[in-house]
Amino acid sequence: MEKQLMKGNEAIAEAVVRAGCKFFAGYPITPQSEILEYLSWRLPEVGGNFVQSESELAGISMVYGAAAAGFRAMTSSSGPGYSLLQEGISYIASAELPCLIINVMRYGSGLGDIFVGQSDYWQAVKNGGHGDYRSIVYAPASVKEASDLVVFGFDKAEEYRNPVTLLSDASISQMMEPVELPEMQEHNPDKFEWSLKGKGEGKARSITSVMYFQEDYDNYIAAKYKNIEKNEQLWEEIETEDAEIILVSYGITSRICNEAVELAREEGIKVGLLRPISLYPYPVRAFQKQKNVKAYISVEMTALAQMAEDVALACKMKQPVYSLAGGMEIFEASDVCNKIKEVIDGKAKEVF
Amino acid sequence: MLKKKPAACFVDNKYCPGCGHGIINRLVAEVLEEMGIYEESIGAIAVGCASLMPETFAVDCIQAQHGRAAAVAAGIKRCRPDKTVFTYQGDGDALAIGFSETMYSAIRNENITVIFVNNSNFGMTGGQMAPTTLENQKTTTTPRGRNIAETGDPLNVINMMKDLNTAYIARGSLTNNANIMKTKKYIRNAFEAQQNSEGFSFIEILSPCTTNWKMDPIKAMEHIEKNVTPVYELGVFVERGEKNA
Amino acid sequence: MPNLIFAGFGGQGVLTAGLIVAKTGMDNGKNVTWIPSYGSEMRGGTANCNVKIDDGKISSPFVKQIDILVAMNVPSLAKFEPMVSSEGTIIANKSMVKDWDFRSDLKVVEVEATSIAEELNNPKGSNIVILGALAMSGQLFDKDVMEKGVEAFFASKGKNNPKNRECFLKGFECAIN
Amino acid sequence: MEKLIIHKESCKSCRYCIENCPKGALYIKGDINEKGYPYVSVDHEKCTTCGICYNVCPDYVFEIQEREV
Repeated sequence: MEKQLMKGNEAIAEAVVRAGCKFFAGYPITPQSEILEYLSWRLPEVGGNFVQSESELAGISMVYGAAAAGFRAMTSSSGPGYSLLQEGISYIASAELPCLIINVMRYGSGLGDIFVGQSDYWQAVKNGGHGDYRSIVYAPASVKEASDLVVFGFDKAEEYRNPVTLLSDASISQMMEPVELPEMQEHNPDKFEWSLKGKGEGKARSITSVMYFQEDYDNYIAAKYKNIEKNEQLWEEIETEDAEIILVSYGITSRICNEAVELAREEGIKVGLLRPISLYPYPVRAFQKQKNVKAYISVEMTALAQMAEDVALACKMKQPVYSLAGGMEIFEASDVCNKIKEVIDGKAKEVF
Repeated sequence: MLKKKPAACFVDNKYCPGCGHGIINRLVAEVLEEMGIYEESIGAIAVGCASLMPETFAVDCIQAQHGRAAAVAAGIKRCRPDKTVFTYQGDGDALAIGFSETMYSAIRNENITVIFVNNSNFGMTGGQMAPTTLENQKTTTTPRGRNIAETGDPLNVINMMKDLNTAYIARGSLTNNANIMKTKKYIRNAFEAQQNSEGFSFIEILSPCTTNWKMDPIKAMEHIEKNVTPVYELGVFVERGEKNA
Repeated sequence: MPNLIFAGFGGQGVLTAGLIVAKTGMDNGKNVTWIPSYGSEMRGGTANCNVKIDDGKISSPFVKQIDILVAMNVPSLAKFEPMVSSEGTIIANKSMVKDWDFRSDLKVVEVEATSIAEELNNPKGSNIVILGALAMSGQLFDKDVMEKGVEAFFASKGKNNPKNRECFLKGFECAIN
Repeated sequence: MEKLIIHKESCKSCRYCIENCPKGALYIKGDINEKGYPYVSVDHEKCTTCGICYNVCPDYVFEIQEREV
């Protein structure tokens, strides 16, 4: 594939089409609107369906229907709109249907700010919806990774019959970077026994919370997510082998941490970076294998250090966890280096 | 004239004695069977008493979230345009929490059929006020009777919908054999409109809720005749896109 | 490799100018990022984009220290000149920036971008004129690399207008150090 | 010839059939079915198998079959 310069949102949207997705329903909200705009003309080109729904509630409901029909289906939103999707995501998870949800995060709560932020971590990773479910969550750190994770996300959604969330943010989605797009693939909605297609001569299908017919549901659903937690942890490590301080960061901020690692190493400080790619399941195995680490620093664009809790859980609080947190303005590598030095000098206070 | 319950109604329904849902379930099944499409049909079923339908109804079904059945059905129909797709909803579902999804399906003229059961209260949750609850009607949330100065008027959704560009809109009732037969004809017309890709079809059916109305079934049917029908006029309002009323 | 900001008012094509530079970087084997000003920042008619070009990995796409500022109007200078690093470069549109007192530690290249584009009957081409001046500054791509970059960009959009080349060449020629 | 069959176990005793039967052929005696409802019975002498009971019944109690010869 030829390299193209593409905006994150457009690369995501094109990857959606190339993954064989034939259904999108969604509502405009900054900074994800280019996904909606792109698919409005692109999906009809490949015989797919695009609906600009009257609300996110309706959009995710249409996705629920399309997914039940066996089609690759998705929607995208941001912050407040993503909150409205939660009802539908809970239902889709409870009915064990595959679908892809894209959340292009913004900063802050309520109206918030439309620019850089990662403050939907809790909502996406800990589930904004009701009941016992998890959404598999992937956090891309580049335009190329975003488009790759779209295809990967659809595959995983089908493998586990579970919603998958791609957690992007304004900077990944608004920037242009070189990208090689995934190959075009076809999807056969009839290949699933469970997909709604009319009962034909067989038994009628009923798509609803599996709780109603799954024997020993509690253990069944717990085992399902344990299995995902065991098999689907994804992360990247940079210079962690001898690292005494490990930065933990995902998405756009992980890139800044990467630069900070280089700068700190030039000064002889043993720093590494652990970049979760899957936020659920959280890559706890990556923490368990660290031998020399004395402290973790969670670096993220949220005021409340949302991910730091997961860092503390992942290292079982054997090491202190520090935090560099705050949104609106993106960090510079020098900010991260300063934090590292504060930690070394004992001037920083741990959050866990 | 031989009569046998349709194959789609494969076990006894789970509704209260005298509940209209049983009749409507059967009418939908009969129409789908008579049209030869019941094996090719997909239902999006609402929350509320309607949610009891899939357990006894042998058609591919999906349980929609509360209020969202029309949106769920639209998602299915757009993916599988050759299947017959319908919703089955009560008044709380379709007109309160799901008003927007219901109206926008009509506005977009989605090629689906909405079967809307109006029993003027929230049945499943114990008989609270619904948008369709009559003036002065007592419910568990209007214990002194519905005060329209506070709640607004009972919602006649067909009045709001009939000027939109849709395929077929009718309202029937279940109060006697003749009305039931008419209602069945409306349901058939609605499914035929969908088969002909004419767009959105909507059948409202006035139905008794004997339990929450705390009425004997026969009295409940009399109540519909005497008090409900004057507020919610029966008939065909849109046919083949032509407005009748 | 440089960090650039292209700034001007809406309609001056600063986002496109930045995009052409980013694409030229990519086509020449560099890592690049491009990100526009966004949302509320966009209101009021000003526009800008941040471009980074690097042999190594690029971390943040946002430019906090500007190596090259392309300024199409006075508000852009007022806003971004303080962010230009010492010894950095400003490419200014002299048609709109008449008597600006530039910082003395900067290299300044000026060109009558708006009027040249108008003279060449390509009023929307002032952003291409300024790319000619950027090439002339010697701070980024050589003349032929930038010229090919401009052509390749419009060819990829399927709108090859020979007037763009004229604008580029004239910009290169008329830029004043 | 046709015959009315009553699936008495399905009956919930709503009496819509009795109310709507033009011949007064249907009645409830008081015997109860497994669900606990006094179920409907038919006087075959009066029944014309018109099918109205089938139409108005919410519970699929009635069936009109070919009478075995």
